[in-house]
Amino acid sequence: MTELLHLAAGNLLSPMILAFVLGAVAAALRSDLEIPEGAAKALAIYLMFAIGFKGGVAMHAASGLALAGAILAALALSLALPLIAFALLRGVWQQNRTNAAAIAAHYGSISIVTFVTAAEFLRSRDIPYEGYLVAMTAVMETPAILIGLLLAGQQKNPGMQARASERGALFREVLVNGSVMLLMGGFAIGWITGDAGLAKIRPFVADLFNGALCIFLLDMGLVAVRQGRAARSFPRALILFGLVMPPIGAACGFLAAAALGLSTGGAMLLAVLAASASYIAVPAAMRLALPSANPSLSVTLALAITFPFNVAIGLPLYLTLAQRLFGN
Amino acid sequence: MTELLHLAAGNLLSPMILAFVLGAVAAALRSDLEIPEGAAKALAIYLMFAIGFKGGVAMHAASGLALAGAILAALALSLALPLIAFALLRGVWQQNRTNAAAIAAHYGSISIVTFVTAAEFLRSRDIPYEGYLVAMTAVMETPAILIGLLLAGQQKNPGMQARASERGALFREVLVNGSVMLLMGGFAIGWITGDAGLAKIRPFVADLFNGALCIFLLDMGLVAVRQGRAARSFPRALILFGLVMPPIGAACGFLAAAALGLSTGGAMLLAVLAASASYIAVPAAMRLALPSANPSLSVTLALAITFPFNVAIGLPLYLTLAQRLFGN
Amino acid sequence: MTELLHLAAGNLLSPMILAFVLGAVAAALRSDLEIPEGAAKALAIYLMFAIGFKGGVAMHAASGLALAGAILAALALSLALPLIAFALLRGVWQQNRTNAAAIAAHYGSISIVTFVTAAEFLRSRDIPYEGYLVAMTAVMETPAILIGLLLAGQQKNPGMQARASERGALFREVLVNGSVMLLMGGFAIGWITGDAGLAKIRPFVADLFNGALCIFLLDMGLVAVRQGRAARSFPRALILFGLVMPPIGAACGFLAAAALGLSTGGAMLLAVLAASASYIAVPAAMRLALPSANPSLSVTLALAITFPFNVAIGLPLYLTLAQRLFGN
Amino acid sequence: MAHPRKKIEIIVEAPLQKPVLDWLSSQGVKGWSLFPRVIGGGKHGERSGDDITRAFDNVMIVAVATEAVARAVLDNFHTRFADAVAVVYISDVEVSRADRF
Amino acid sequence: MAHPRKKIEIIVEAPLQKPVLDWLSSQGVKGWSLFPRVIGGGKHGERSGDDITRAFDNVMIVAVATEAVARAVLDNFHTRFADAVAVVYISDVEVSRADRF
Amino acid sequence: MAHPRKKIEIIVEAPLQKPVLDWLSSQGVKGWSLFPRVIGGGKHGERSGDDITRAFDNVMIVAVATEAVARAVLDNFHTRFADAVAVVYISDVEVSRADRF
Ligand SMILES: Nc1ncnc2c1ncn2[C@@H]1O[C@H](COP(=O)(O)O)[C@@H](O)[C@H]1O
Ligand SMILES: Nc1ncnc2c1ncn2[C@@H]1O[C@H](COP(=O)(O)O)[C@@H](O)[C@H]1O
Ligand SMILES: Nc1ncnc2c1ncn2[C@@H]1O[C@H](COP(=O)(O)O)[C@@H](O)[C@H]1O
Ligand code: NA
Ligand code: NA
Ligand code: NA
Repeated sequence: MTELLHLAAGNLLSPMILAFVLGAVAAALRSDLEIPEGAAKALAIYLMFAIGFKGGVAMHAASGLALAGAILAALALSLALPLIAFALLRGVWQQNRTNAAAIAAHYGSISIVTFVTAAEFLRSRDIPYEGYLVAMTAVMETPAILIGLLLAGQQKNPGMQARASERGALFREVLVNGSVMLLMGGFAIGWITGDAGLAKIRPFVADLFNGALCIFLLDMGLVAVRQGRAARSFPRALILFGLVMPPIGAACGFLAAAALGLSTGGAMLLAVLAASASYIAVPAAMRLALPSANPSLSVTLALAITFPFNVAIGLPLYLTLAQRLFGN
Repeated sequence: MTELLHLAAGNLLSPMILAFVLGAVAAALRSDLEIPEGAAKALAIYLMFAIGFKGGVAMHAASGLALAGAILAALALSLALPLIAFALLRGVWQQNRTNAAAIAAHYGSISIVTFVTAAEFLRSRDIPYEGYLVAMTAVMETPAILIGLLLAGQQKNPGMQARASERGALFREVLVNGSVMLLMGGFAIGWITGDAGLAKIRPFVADLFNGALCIFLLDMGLVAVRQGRAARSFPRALILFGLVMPPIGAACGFLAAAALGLSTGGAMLLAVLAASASYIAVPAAMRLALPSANPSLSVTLALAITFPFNVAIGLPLYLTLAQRLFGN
Repeated sequence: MTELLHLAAGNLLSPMILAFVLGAVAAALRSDLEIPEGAAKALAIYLMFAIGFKGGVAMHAASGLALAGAILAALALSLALPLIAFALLRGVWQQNRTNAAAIAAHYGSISIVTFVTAAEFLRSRDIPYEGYLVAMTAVMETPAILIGLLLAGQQKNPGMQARASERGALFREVLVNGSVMLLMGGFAIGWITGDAGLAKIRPFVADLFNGALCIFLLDMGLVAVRQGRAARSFPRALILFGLVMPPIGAACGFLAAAALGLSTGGAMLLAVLAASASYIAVPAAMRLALPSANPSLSVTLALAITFPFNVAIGLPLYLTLAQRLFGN
Repeated sequence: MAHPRKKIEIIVEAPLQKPVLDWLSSQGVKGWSLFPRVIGGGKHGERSGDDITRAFDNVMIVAVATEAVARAVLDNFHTRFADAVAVVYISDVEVSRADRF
Repeated sequence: MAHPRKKIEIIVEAPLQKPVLDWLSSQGVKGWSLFPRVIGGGKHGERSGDDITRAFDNVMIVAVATEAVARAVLDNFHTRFADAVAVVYISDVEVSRADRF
Repeated sequence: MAHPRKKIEIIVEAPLQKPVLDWLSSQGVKGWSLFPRVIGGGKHGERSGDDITRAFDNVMIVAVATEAVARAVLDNFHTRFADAVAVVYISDVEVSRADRF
């Protein structure tokens, strides 16, 4: 317990997490502070390419077999998590079918920012993790979008006539969405070029990483609080879902980690992936695919509740658990 | 004197100042060279966060008492400087009340770019300065806006009906404006995390600083010359104000530095703050609060006259004076 | 031959070239991956300033005479290359006068991205080159635009009435275009400040260079493939021109290099300049100056055919040739 | 020399950009222009286009077309895109090249 | 099915964005769209929107409203914002959902 | 209080921005607003404004002017800019400050 508190304090006092707090405070004070849109997107591209690349370099030693197992496990999680979320939202939180399906899709997917923050949290404690976690991240980005659609069932809305063909297009699009390409592409480049490649671009992909993450998390703090404020009619009861679902997801992540025989660091990261919810790619995809769902519910949950919970409390919590379950 | 010339030459021949010259030359030749708007804003955010953070780290050793004194002195300067500027503009330069008040507000506030350029100028000469100078920068950003409004007095313009409530809003806004949040937030993060925090993000906040400053100053060169050219009906006599006010401000800064017992580096930086004029936050605030003032007068003065004067001549001049007055 | 294959493999397996491939693959799969416009422009500005600066620092030792000779040679190449391209396009590829002139202008100018990729290719193999190659790059950017206009001859289009005065303006504009200012300005700053200047901004201009180039080449991969796809009615026969012209240009570059007495690295870079074609500055200038030319022909050639050819095959090829011709 | 046409203006949430453009072309619209970043206010509150997801962004589409096409678009848009965050209106314009619209 | 309304268009210096939007809503405007970066030329010279301060930027606001609201805006704008750098005009449009405007 | 004027709207390839603005002013246009980044579709395919060169970008120009000026612009634009990628149309607006347009 003291160990957990110690970890939590150390986490909260890193410049990265404090930058998130700064963004949140600025937004709470209604400051006009704003990261230019293009700059935030450029930072996200950088973070995804860099984390992918470094994961690929770490794969250099690992076997292709381990990668295949990891990818299967990632797919299994992407299938299981939205089902669990959907069941809870229907059964416990009494949400209608469409909103429950949309929220489930967000929680079946992952938050890359939470992942890179967690990876940095491990790195600063010198806890290693398997390189292919990055590939799992890419794999878990999008399948939940399709599960969400299936869970929503047939829309009776006449506006949805053309939906069938659009679903096909959506399927293609989610497979090649930008984040997936960057993570997998960076991963492949790192895997192919290995340490020689890393030597060429280390100052960029490694040395700058934390600082860039600071600015990105500052933006996340701004955006999370502004989203929370914009969602005026958000039902209070749902807040609890945003706090309960992450530990449930983390538990599923630990199960998969045990099945894969991951290291402590790897298990912690897989728990983080399963515990996190998407607020970048999935919301836009859901507007397209399930326009009758209320986007404000799912984005507020993922961004303003689950994301802060995970970075502030989740990281030390999941690491402590991983150390108990998977050894120090 | 030779010392001053030596300093001046060394300053003019740094890549940062030459980048400013390059921007100015490109604009003078009517080149289409342009830093994308989002990139310039992102650079400004970076510079403010980094300088704030490094100031905070430097505070680690200092006492909270020194900080409190510094903040009071900063407030006093913010009050005194616009009054002096206003008196000169009314008495000597015969400006109307509104324009005099608006210009005074710009000179009571500060230019962060001038400040970071000066900080870098000191750093490259291994002259230390007190970390809380950054907090003074943040404090001096905005009070002058309110002093300017008071100096302008009651507007009789019917368009100004709603002005009273807007003034309240303006007051809140200037206190939480983006620059203030970044400087103070970065300062707080640096103060809290100290050297351990710095170790995590040093390549970002320290190593890259000069290079980023180069590109930002290049943009400033472009913008300064373009602003100078746009201001066709600018009264020649006012140019003198833009050259006379900085040394007067610097003198006030030295007085405050003596009262605070600052080091040579700290005194020089406080002189720079007092000598500089705002061209980012204040112009927009003044358009809102004093729309009958001519923005072209104040911005041209602050950006096209005072800013180049300060970075080219002011830096070595104020340092030489600081060394005379506060010891080597 | 094995040497060439070895070089080619080493080139293809660098993170930079693989990032280009990643962009090309993402675009081929119709991914929505996109580098924000402002970020791509900011990266280009960074790359040009940094390469210019480093070239200038390398000049520190060299003589002004060598620079003068290099500039004359660059002008000669800018004159010769579009004439050769025009003759081939008219004689062999049967293009009409206007399109032939427009394409010739693109091939007479240069591609800075190809140049920086080649410079990095040399640097990673510890092959030195003359600093003034950067000045030649700047000089070769724009004269071909004017040669192209002369080659197009008198336009009979009534819409072209105002063209004469516009030509004068165009002439001024190409001389001070943004790329030229950045390359020459960076070069001058590097030359003036030398190693002392470099010490101040090395982490920015040197350490980050490869990583920034990765992201820029990723964008180039996206853009090249999208341009290739957009050009549906592109005549197949022209593809050959895009593959044949680069080696012809390279040969001219080697001739000039011999005349200048360049080192192996310098000769290779000059060949790269002569072999490359512009797709940034020239297309927009040609729309203005020769609106009846079809921009899709020239841009597709320069961007989707010649550029990938040069970075994938050209770099190792020209280096092998340079080593044969100019010694190891 | 001048020919009457109708201008269709559609402000719509960014995720629907592609389906709306596809549908416009299926309705006979031959050309369009699009403003990628439009901030807006209305029934759904402020939509500021600075979010980290495009889900809350707006775009504006402008398309000049014949009266028949424009009326069909105005009449059917809200049926086709029933749950969309969107506003549509049409107005009169004059063009010189009649065959282009 | 189609209902006549008026479209108000306002090009105004960026610092006044918030006061103008607040005033529009006080005049009965129920919704608006805003283009955040508009370059312009006129009496005040060129305003290129690339300055380091937003003081010399323009934004454009588009709002569809009833004729009464639009006329009131057109008639009173320059009184309310007497010193503003701004241009205002209105025009006819047709909408399908009358209750929204 | 309200005066009739015409609004000219021109969507044109970005490289021609300056010549078009110069020509408009030679035709009597006293002010204009310009949207620097407009994505478009039409005869020339999709023009997405994200290219590395500005050659395939569009801008949109809006200018309120007298009817005579607007008609002259509409009638002569495609003669003056014969090979330009461009679309032009005009429409009715009402302004309050007649002397400004
Ligand atoms: N009356 C209006 N005039 C212009 N644009 C509007 C109007 N009402 C709504 N909009 C735009 O349409 C979007 C969606 O409107 P709403 O569904 O009312 O929230 C808003 O974000 C605005 O961009
Ligand atoms: N006739 C016009 N048509 C369209 N926009 C205009 C017109 N005149 C001025 N503007 C816009 O309004 C802003 C202020 O105009 P002005 O006060 O004339 O400088 C300009 O920067 C333009 O963006
Ligand atoms: N009917 C239209 N309505 C609105 N904008 C159009 C229309 N047709 C073309 N455009 C715009 O004008 C540009 C050039 O058109 P085009 O020459 O048809 O390719 C396009 O990229 C669009 O931005
Ligand atoms: Na998840
Ligand atoms: Na000051
Ligand atoms: Na060439």
